[in-house]
Amino acid sequence: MEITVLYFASYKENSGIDKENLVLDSERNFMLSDILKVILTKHPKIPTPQEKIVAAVNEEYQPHNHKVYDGDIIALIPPVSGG
Amino acid sequence: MEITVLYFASYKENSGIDKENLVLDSERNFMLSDILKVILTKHPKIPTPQEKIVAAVNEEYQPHNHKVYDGDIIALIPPVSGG
Amino acid sequence: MNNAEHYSIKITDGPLDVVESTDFVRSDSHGAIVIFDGITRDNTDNRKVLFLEYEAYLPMAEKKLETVAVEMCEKWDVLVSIQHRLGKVEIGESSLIVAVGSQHREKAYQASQYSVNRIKQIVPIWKKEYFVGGEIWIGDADGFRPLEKIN
Amino acid sequence: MNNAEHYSIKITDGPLDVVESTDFVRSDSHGAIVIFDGITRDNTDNRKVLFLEYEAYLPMAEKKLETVAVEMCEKWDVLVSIQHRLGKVEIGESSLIVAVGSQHREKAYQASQYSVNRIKQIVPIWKKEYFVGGEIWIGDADGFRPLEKIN
Repeated sequence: MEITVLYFASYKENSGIDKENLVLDSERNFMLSDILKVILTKHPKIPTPQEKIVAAVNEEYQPHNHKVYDGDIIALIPPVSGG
Repeated sequence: MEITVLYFASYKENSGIDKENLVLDSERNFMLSDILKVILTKHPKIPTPQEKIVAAVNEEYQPHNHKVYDGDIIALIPPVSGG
Repeated sequence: MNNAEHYSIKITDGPLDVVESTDFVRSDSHGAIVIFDGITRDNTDNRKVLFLEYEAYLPMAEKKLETVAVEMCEKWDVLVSIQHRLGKVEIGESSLIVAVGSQHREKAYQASQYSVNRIKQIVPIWKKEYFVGGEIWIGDADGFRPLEKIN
Repeated sequence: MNNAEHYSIKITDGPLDVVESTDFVRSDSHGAIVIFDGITRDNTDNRKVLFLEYEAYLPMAEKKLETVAVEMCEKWDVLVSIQHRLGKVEIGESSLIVAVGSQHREKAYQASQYSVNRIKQIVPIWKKEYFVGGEIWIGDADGFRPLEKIN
């Protein structure tokens, strides 16, 4: 399975990219936390501990035990500061 | 002594005038309450009991025991409703 | 603080100008402006309102609007612009505009709400409501105690 | 209530238009409009700010602004217009405008304050502050818990 990961704001600067595709073993079931582990290993400059990462799946905030499916778009959301 | 009395809004409609001069015995000392008594006797259509009348003397709200002097401008202030 | 530069007061027969008030309270060091715009609505309780008519005791009304503005400046260190309209005000038109500029938004909201409450307590302005079936002077006889301080 | 007619959302690279928002929330049955105007100020703590730069996750940011507007409509039965600016915002320029129209002013103030707090909780928009001596992404890491409901 393949998913898309989006990086914004400080995470974009930390990772040096705004978007990438990850190809994962289709036989396994993945939770969001599994994906975050892969991402943080790949981008060690992202300073947030995994348990504090906030992520959206397909434009909705989801808890880390959320199941991830082929084609999902996962966005890492740094602390927001609109307004 | 002579004072000016101003009527606004509902009091203007009750009394039928917006302004009048009152000539008072210069030998006496007058409190605001004395003036209000004269006014309410003269304009019985003003429905507010004397103790509930709010008045300003020379553009400042004053208690009923405020002393009144020659030349003072007394305004009867109905409940305000700006905004 | 020289309060005189921190507020602007206007009582006028013409339409109110929200941009004028907003511009007055702008400051490079301020992060928030809160604007209150009080408008004649087409209903009160179950009455169908046609229009309002406002009357003021000038210049006492101006002095008392100044009192409100000075209180706001002293309590919250804000910039303030207040405009109140007199005469006939049609449905959908503004009778009161208060703009407050502040470094942070909490103070601006607090000062804004204070201003409207305070204006309705001490400023000698009256409105007469013309509705389908009659007309009535608005005003809370029991609640009108302008000599009492509020905080 | 069909909420879709009760709110308007805009995220834009250009200057915000307070008159557009104010007009959207006008209604003959409403007596109050409260407008919040969030402006880039020239200081934060002790930093001298040069300008801000805003970035958003579109279209999620629009969806979450809609969430905020729908919550406001449901809680207070108000009309809502929200505009948020992206890109470079100079000192004195607006980054956020929220206009709320309501029958009575209390609801308008409450909904307005709620909106700004809620936007800062759940809408994926970020600002980078450029100040004399550096630049920094703003955001409260410990306070950022968008999955928690507030009331």
